[in-house]
Amino acid sequence: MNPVNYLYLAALLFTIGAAGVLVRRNAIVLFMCVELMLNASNLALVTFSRLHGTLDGQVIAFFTMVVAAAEVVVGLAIIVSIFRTRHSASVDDSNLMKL
Amino acid sequence: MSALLTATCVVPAAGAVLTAALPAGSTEARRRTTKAVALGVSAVALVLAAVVAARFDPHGARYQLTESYSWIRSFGITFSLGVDGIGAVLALLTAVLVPVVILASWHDADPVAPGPDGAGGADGSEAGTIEGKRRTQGFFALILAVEAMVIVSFYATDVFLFYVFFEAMLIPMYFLIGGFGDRAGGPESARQRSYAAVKFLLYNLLGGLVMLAAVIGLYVLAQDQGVATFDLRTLTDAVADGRLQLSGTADKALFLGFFFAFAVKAPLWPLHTWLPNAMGEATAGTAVLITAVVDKVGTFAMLRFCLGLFPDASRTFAPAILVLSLVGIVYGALLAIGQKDIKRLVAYASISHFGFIIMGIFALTSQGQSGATLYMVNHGISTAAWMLVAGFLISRRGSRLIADYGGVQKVAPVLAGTFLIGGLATLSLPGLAPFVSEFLVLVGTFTRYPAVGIVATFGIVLAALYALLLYQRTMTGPVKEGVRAMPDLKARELAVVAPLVALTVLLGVYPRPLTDLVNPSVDATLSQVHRTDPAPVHPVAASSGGERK
Amino acid sequence: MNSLIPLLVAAPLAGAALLLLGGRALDRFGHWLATALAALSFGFGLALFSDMLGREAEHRAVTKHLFSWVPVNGFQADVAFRLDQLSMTFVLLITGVGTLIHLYSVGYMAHDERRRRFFAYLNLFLAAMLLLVIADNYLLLYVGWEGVGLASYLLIGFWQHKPSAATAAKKAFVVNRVGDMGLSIAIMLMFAEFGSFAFTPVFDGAHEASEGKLTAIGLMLLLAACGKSAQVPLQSWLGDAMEGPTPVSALIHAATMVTAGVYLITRSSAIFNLAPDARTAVVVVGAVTLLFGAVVGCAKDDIKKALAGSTMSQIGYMVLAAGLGPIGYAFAIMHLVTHGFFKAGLFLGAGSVMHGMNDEVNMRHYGGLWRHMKVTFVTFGLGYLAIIGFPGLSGFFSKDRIIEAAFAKGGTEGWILGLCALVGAAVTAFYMTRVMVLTFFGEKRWQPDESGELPHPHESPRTMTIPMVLLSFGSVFAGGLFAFHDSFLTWLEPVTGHSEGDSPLSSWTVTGLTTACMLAGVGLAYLMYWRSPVPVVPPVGSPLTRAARRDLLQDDINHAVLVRPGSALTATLVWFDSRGLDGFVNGLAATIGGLSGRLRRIQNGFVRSYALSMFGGTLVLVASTLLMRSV
Amino acid sequence: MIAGLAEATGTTSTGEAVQFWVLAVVAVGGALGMLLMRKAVHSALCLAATMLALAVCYMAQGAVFLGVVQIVVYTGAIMMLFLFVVMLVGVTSEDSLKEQLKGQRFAAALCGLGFGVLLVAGIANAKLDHFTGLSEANAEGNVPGLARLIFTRYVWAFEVTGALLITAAIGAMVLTHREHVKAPKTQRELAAQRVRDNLQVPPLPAPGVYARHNAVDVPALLPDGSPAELSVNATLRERGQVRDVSEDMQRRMAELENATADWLGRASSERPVVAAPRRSLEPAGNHEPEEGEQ
Repeated sequence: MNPVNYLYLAALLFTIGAAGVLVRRNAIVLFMCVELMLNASNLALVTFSRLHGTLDGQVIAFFTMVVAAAEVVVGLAIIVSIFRTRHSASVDDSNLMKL
Repeated sequence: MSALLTATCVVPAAGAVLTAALPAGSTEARRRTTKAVALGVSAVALVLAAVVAARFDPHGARYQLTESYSWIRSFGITFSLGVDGIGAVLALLTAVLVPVVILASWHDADPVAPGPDGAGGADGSEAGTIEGKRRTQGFFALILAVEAMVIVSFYATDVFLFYVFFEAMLIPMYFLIGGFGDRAGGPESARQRSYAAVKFLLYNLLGGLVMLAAVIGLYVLAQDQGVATFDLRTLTDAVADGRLQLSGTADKALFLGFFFAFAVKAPLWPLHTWLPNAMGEATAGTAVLITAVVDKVGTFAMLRFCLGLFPDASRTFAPAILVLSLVGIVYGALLAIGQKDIKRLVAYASISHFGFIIMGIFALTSQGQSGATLYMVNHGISTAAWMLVAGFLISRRGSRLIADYGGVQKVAPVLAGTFLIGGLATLSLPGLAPFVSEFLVLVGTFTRYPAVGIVATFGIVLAALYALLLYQRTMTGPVKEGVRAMPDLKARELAVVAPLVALTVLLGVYPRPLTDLVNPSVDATLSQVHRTDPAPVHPVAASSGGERK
Repeated sequence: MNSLIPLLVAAPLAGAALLLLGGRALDRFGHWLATALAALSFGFGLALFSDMLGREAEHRAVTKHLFSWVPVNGFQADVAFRLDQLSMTFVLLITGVGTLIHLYSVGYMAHDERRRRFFAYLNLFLAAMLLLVIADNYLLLYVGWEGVGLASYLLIGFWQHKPSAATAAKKAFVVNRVGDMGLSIAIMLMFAEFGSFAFTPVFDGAHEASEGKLTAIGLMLLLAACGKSAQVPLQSWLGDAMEGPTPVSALIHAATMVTAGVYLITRSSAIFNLAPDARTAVVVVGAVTLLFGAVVGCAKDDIKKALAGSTMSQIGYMVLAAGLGPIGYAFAIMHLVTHGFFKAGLFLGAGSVMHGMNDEVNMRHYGGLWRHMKVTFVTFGLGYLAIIGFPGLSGFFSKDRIIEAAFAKGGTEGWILGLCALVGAAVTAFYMTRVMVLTFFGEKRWQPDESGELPHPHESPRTMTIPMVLLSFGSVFAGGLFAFHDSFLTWLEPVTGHSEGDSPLSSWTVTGLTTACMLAGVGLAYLMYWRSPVPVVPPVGSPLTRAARRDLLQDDINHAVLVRPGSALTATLVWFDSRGLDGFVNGLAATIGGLSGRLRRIQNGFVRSYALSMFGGTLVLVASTLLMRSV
Repeated sequence: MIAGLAEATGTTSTGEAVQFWVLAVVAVGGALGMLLMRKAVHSALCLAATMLALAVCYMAQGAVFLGVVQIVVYTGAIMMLFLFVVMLVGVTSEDSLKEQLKGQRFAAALCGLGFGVLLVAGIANAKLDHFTGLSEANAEGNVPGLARLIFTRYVWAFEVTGALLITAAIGAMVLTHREHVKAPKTQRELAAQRVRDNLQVPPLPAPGVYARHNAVDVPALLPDGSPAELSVNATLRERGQVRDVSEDMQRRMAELENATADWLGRASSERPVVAAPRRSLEPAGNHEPEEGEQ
């Protein structure tokens, strides 16, 4: 089997994640989708590092994870505070961002 | 390198800042100080402009008193000023008119219903009307700002510099029109006024943007041919001696780009419709600024930039432009006849006159262009007189409708008389200034395009119609109701009108000082366009009854 | 001596300026000041005249260059004056008659509170008229030309509170403007042709120019003359001009201004001599106007309008004569001068009558006045005899010469013109007799005025009668004086030139015919208005009469042809400007606004749709980059 | 065996192949599940499964350290965090499946498809035949290798990410923590308040009273048989997780009352209105979260 399949897998996961972001309305699920996309990219990175035979890919994946963690922390905090005021976790309920 | 020109431009600018910074005009006294300061500053500017015109030597170089300070070096843009006869004369006109306008609109910027803080009142509720304590300061500061910008654009010898001020003028004008309307506008005046202001702005912005494109295009093309500068003199010289050769299409396109902006500002039919709105809604003083000062920049720029930079295209398009201006002459006059609103009537009359000016410019004969330049001055003075007296009339009765007047001559003979003089000047009665210029334009056009000249002559009959109809309907006949108690001109108003009337008569009888200044520049322009006057069929040696004693 | 020439104009001009700017301070003696200045100008005129007589014929013409007016390269307009015999004749006529009429106005306008302004305008008129006749180039002449137009505008509309007066004034100015258009086009043609419009170069160069150009110039000059001299087709303003005070009618609309057209044609003789077609046009215009005016004069009951009609017709005579070319120029001017005297006299008489009849103008309300105002009667009567060409009085000589010249034109033209002139003479006699009889003879038909009391006519004050007397002297003797040894002819010949035509009739036959026609006209009028009683209310009359009462429908025609279409056009254009042009612009603005409004909808505030657009954008970007790569 | 797996260059051992196909199925299945599940909890669990699968994939490709981190940090920490929030927001709350953005689903599907195609095409176009394994990169072990890189070449990025994490932590605190502008009301004050605006003088009713089974999410029944929303915990009310009392229960209550009334021969006017909803003391909605806290 050609390791390229890992990349195909990553692409598939990434797409699914993206679709999820577009479709789901629950903010939390939205975040999960984002995480999925990040993971997919991580997988790609790892595969690349194997491809090139260097560890840089892995390092970058590592950083990605860190950033993802930070992002999740803040994002969830935001979700919670929004939920407190609006009593809803649906992203469609906060649609004041328009002219 | 004397800084005289810069001084002439800077004084009103500084005056504007100073006026705006004066203590807020809550009390009558403070307002008076504001007005006094504005008047003083404009007077100083007048002196300076006069000095410039006096120090200009008609037989010297094309541009004199030149100054140049580097501005944006990377694009070869400089803050360079220089004056030729035409610029000197027009700047002088501006400097003459601004004090008059300030004096004329002495009370136009007073709070409408003076409350304790001098603000508020009927206009206060109107959208866009500039109210509050700084109303007075704002008004006069804006006028001075306009003066400064106009003078710069008359002196500018750098295309980009000119463009900047040509456009910047719109800002103060916009606020003058939209913010300080004519009190006689009626209930919905606020809506009308903001409509007029926005229309003015959009029309001129559109023109300006097209011009900007042309300016950049010109720079790029010039750069390709190694003339990377915005300096007018360098460019015109390069065009003259063939160092800068534009391809036919490029030449035409750039010419049209410049011309469009100037034609909007001038305004040339059919781009004129902003003028009646603007002049109708603005105060009489502002209307004078528009038609007598700001619009002149457009016609002036046609002379200096269109002809100087694009001689070939100018020659190509001259016939078409002549036709447009011809339409403008007749069309404007006919619409003036059909107006019900005094100020709109004056506006359409001006459109007709601008037709004459543009016709004179593009007839490309020395009579036509000298005539056009004189016409700019004379039209400025005579229209100012007519419009300002109309403004006094309107401020007395509180209505712009011709139908509301009648028999004014019975109760206010001096007002009626000055109004009549203004009207006669507008129909260019011989002996008054406009006649000289109008006849020069007609002759200049006739010698090259006889048919155009003849049709344009119909304009003088129509002019008689609208001017005298207006006088007849407002001033003669039985005294109308609202007119009975109308006071005659006050001392201040006389002080406004007297110099204008005097100038109209003086320049009508002895235009020599102007023509001496203008002629050499006109010749220079014509030589740029490679045009010479058509020679008479049977030239006669003694060209006049001249020196025979 | 020449330095006096500018003063001719300067004196009355200064008077006008003083009176207008002087303010109330001058109310008391302003009118005397004006009269004095007019007289002063007359004095200058006389001085120059004597000076001119001192030189022999060839060197009588002098020019005075004051300053260069509009110097533009290739275009040289100077303020320069030329005083030759022709100008001198006019100067004397204008200042002389003008002074008399100033004097007359002192009495006539005594009770008008705006008298000062009236005299200012009169002075302004004198200045403009003098400028017109002594200008040395057509542009300066144009200044005077429009100047008199302005003065007549101001004076016709002097009683501005009367809408009729204001309208008449505007009408006069606008109609004149049409004529002025002709003049300015003529000047342009001259400039394009000769590179100048000063008299000398134009006249010198005339023979080089093509006849077509000259004809064009001539026709344009004729148009100008028609406007100023109320010739068909631009005659319509003269009748209404009678709205002005009577002295104005006398000075401007009878004696001087309306004759400016004749001056223009005579002055441009050099051009007309070389343009026969143009001359023919002039002659036709003259003949038509001659009859037109005469017919109108027969039907009017308003004494001033009747006189206006006669003025029109008399000027028709002059234009006719001027159109005849060298045969007629001198006689045209001669008739012009004599007409100046007697027509001014007649108008002043009419004014005096109105003065006595509390401003009643309808002749049908006069009658039997000779007993009450003797001086007026006598002076008016002398003027009457003069105008109908009673043998021995001035009108006799001048008109007779014109008729001769008309026959002398030769050929069928000559016959036609001559006959027209003869008929005109008969009709003139008829309507002038009518005026005379209706006014001074017959039984009293006085009507009570609005206050209900009958007028009690009285002789006018001295200031009014003296000018009338002086003028009547002119109307009696001037003709004889001029005709004596053809003195006038020889006087003018250096300017206008002269040539005898070949008349098919001997001069005596013509004289006989003229007198016969005159007598016939008088007789007919005598039968109609002396023998049979005159109805106070005018009878319906024949269609011709009715048309003539309406100035032969001139106004109706103008309305139908010009005014109504014009106003319609204006209305359409106003609509077009607001709906058409502005409508287009506003429509554009509205469209853009609507579009952006729709575009705004995309900003719906839903995070997911924003995300969608981001994602789509990325998609497009990546795809495009890949495509770029692949190709 | 993991290290061994990472040796292969051109292709991989059948072992890894098998492993890959299994894991791939698991991962994609988990992803799809996350996408399609209506309840957030289920989505979270599916995602956890995917992550685990990926972790193994990492290890299989010689990224041992990452695999471990993936399991510990992601599956361990982050997903738990998710679950906490889900609990807070409401375990059983579901997305309504009807989409109210017109065309969103379709466009999303389209974009996703297009994107997938693009990626696949891109990968397929890339020349990826030769794989230099990580054998020498991981010669001294995966962790030391990473460490060397992290603390030498990427040290700066490392520091920055550290700062980022701290910032994130503080941010989270700032966002969730709320100052009490005024001192929280004491029991006494609350009681006084209740008496003052005489709405609910006695303490709130206990849930489950008259309920068929005793549960916090079943509202108490008022004497007239209408449910008393107030008796249920505010949070449950927020989540809309109040289990409604069955209709027949209320009906029977009404019959009982009527029977009593008949027996006593009361006039209909004095009878209690059947199932007339009692004036609710606090319309749900303007329920301040503060009280949820206290």
